[in-house]
Amino acid sequence: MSPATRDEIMTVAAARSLRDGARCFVGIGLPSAAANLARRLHAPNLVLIYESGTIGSKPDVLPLSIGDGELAETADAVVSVPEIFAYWLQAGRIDVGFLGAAQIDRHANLNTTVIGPYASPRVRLPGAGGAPEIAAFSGEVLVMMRHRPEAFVQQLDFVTTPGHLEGGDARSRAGFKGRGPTRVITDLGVLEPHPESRELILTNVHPGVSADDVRDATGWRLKVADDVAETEEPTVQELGVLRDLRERTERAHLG
Amino acid sequence: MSPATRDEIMTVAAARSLRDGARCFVGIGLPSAAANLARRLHAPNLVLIYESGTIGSKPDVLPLSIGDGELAETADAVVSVPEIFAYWLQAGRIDVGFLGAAQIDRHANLNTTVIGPYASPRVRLPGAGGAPEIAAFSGEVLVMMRHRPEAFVQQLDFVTTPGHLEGGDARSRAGFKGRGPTRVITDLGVLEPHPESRELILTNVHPGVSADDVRDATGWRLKVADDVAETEEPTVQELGVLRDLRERTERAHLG
Amino acid sequence: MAKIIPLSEAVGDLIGDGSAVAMEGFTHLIPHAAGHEIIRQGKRDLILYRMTPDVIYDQLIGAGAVAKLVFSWGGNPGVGSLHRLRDAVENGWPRPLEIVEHTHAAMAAAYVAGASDLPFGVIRGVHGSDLHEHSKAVRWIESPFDGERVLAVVAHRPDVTVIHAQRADGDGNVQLWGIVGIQKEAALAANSLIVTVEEIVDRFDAVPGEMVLPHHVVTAICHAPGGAHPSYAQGYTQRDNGFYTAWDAISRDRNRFEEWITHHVRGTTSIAEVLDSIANAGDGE
Amino acid sequence: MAKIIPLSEAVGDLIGDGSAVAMEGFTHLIPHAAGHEIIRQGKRDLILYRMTPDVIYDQLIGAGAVAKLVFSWGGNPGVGSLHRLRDAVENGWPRPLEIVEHTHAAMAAAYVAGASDLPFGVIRGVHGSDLHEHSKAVRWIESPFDGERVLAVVAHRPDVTVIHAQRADGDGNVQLWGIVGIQKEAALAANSLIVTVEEIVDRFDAVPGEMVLPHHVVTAICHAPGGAHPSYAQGYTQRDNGFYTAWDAISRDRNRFEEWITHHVRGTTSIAEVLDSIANAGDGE
Repeated sequence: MSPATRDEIMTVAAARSLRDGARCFVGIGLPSAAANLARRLHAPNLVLIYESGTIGSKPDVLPLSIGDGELAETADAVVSVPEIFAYWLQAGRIDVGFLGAAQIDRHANLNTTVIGPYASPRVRLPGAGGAPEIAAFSGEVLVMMRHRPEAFVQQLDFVTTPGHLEGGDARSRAGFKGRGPTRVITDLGVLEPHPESRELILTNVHPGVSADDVRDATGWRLKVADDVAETEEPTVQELGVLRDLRERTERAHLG
Repeated sequence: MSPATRDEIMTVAAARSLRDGARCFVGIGLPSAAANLARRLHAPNLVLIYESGTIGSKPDVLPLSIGDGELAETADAVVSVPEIFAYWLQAGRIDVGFLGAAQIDRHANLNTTVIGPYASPRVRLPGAGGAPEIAAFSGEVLVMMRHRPEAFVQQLDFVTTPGHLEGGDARSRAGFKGRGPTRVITDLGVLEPHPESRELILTNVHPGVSADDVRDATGWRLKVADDVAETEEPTVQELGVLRDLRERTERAHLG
Repeated sequence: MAKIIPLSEAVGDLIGDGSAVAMEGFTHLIPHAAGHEIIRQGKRDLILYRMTPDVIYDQLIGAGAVAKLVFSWGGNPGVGSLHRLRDAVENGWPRPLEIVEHTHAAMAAAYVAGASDLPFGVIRGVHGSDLHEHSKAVRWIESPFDGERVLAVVAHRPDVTVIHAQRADGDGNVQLWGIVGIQKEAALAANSLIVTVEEIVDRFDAVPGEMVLPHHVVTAICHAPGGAHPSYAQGYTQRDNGFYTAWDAISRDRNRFEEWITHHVRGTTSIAEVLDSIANAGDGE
Repeated sequence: MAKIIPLSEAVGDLIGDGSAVAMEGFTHLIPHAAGHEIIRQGKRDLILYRMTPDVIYDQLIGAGAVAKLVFSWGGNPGVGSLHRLRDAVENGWPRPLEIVEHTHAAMAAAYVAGASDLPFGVIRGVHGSDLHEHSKAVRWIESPFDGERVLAVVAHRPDVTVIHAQRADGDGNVQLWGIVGIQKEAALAANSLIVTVEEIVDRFDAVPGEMVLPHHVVTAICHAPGGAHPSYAQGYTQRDNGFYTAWDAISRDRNRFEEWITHHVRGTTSIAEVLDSIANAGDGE
């Protein structure tokens, strides 16, 4: 078996973060791969909820969109979009939300709206989608992003999705019920908010990655935990299941 | 065939008021009988909507409750209760609403809440149900009540459901979109609001009933139209269909 | 999350004296078995929510279990008055009953707000209805966009909601169909959810018009076939129209009511026994 | 009310220059055929609503039909950017595009408010999001009961909503199933409703998970099998994932985009011809 790629390590690390039975609000791409991997490993009772309204989906391959037919066909319940946002997400019935972003700052606030000024952006990004409410109302949020200096920035161009706002207890003062981003899982390592300042701290590096590598890929002066750990290599089982899932996905979608 | 009873004449008169294709919000009892009679006569495309959420019900017999199984089984669509009130009634998608009441005043305001003071009622009535919104948001409202002095009163004990409020243009000033009560069909005749004052005027008497009979059964000084008409006797077809419907209903519910 | 347990245990564990309880079912699927169990266990001072309090709430009120009722239409559908509800409001018997009353539209919006974790729901409201003047649960507010007046209705957040459904599966998912009324909103507005069911199956067959409540929002599932009687469960039981009619005479008289409750509810332990007891007595048929 | 007419007639009669149009479908059942017809007829200055503007809105924007876009997530799902949307916002090509943007939750609440004839919807909102600061379509309001701040969202009331569905029957009732998204609310929020369908049948078979829109809320039904392509209609067609991927390269380049639209949309008269045209050109597969 060939060694794990960085995206694979990132996906496995995210999958390991999910406890069995959790209700997980899943986006497309890496989060969906991580959640579906976890469901095949240690978390067979993970409840996958997609914003298209499918609750308890059990897809056999990875969906290419949050509205793939298989998500509906294998769900415990399919509800309307107003309901998924009001009765499920806003009502606090999601344990874990997954988010990605174009930019993140040291307090895990996220930008998916624009690079440059809002009125005349240099790059127009897709926008908010469900992210602000996912971050506000989920029990906790896992962020998955590739670690690059232009993505891990000193100052967001636009705060689409508040994470820990300006840090400290700002989040709970603003009335958010969930704990907000608890882990930022990247292709280099894992950042976690400091318990008091809520500034993101490097707590894990992936195999073969040094803390300096991660600092170099971060646009702010990244703090590193005293006891930074190395992520355990993906096991043969983890990697095997992930690769099998991806292979079957490719066959299904292109076949 | 035995002559029509007063309740039968009242039901037939109400049925005749319904135009084919109208969307009709139906309560139980006389309104349901009238609507289902109309659907079997001149209005085969009448759309019956019950507040339990059944849209386009086509019951074979009269339902005993607004939630009878047959209403759901024969409906074009069954929706939730929040939806029937928000998306259908409040949104103005009902053409004709039917109401009854314990008390009505000269401007067709209705009381279904209490006889006596609200805090210590002499008679506690069932309450509002859907009536206030039916009267506010339906295109027009037909009221069906048995004509008695204690029901047709000078002064309501409680305004559950505004009809024409204090009369004149009060209703449109209050922002109601529908036309409000357009006919009050009783077992003695038909009252209609005066085009300007909106005071109820006797416009029809049923066969064998005089205007004085109706005045005697009304708790306020009832005005009578100059050209008060006599309700056309129920035809053999009308009466036959109504009696057949009632007979089949009794067999079905008691059988 | 969903445990399959006896109804007596669910009511005993989840409903206390003073609990706020919503028992919903719009004509269809009314949880009578659970109501009886609440009476049997002698719960007191309950705050009850229900759009259409009917025979089961008449029984709970007459049995003295209820301190406050939040509702929008309280009658015996197709028959007439609820005499126990009337006696409580008109005469304070067997105890005074505080009431908060709404229109159906307002009750529905209040459940929607509760299910959505919002402090209030919004409806157009009906200008000129005395009902809105007598309620602290509604307030006129203005649209921040055009100043239009609409009615805010305080959210319903019961401690426990109780519903009856056709089926549960082994995982604790709940399936119901037919007239689904306000059940989903009532279920999701509450902190705990008790569901009595006609049948527990391994896996659901999909049914047109079905609503599924996933196991993770269900607290307790109790097997209680016939538990909606005299209401019905589409596909399982028929509405017992005769009982609704007979209830009028039973409930009209305090003594007859008390005998009925003592004999058929307090003297039984399950809905199956209630139905036998009624049939044997020829009482309520 | 519901008339069965050709799509060209429905678009011609009901959509004018400057119309506010919502074309909904949450990944599933996206009304591409109707979008093409709007381009063919050269409609201008449209105000378009859609939660997830994807390829069909990229085409409409690139074709110059759109003055304003109200949306919550504008990307090519699973692929990347919508290059025509980006070009319009970043460079004003082929014309400047005004945008009003929301979160998904706010868009959903705005459609619910429109379907309910309310001036606004209410959600909790997200304190600290710059999004709420840049929008005139939302305002913070206080609960009249406890002072809690919640977010009011102005209702969506499009002139016309367009959706794609699996079936219509002879009376003009519409049946759809699978992921039903925001379609009902979008349909009921609009003054007119155009529905393209895979099939017209005499009578529906009931399908689990179905949603039925009764004939009296449907303005026009147009037979357009395959009309969701490259999106899909559950039970009828498959999502064409290859097309979504191919669209990235087509839309990235203004000239290639214009050639594609000229050849495959303006040079055809129906979705069937579009699909043939694409297949023959090997363009978009």
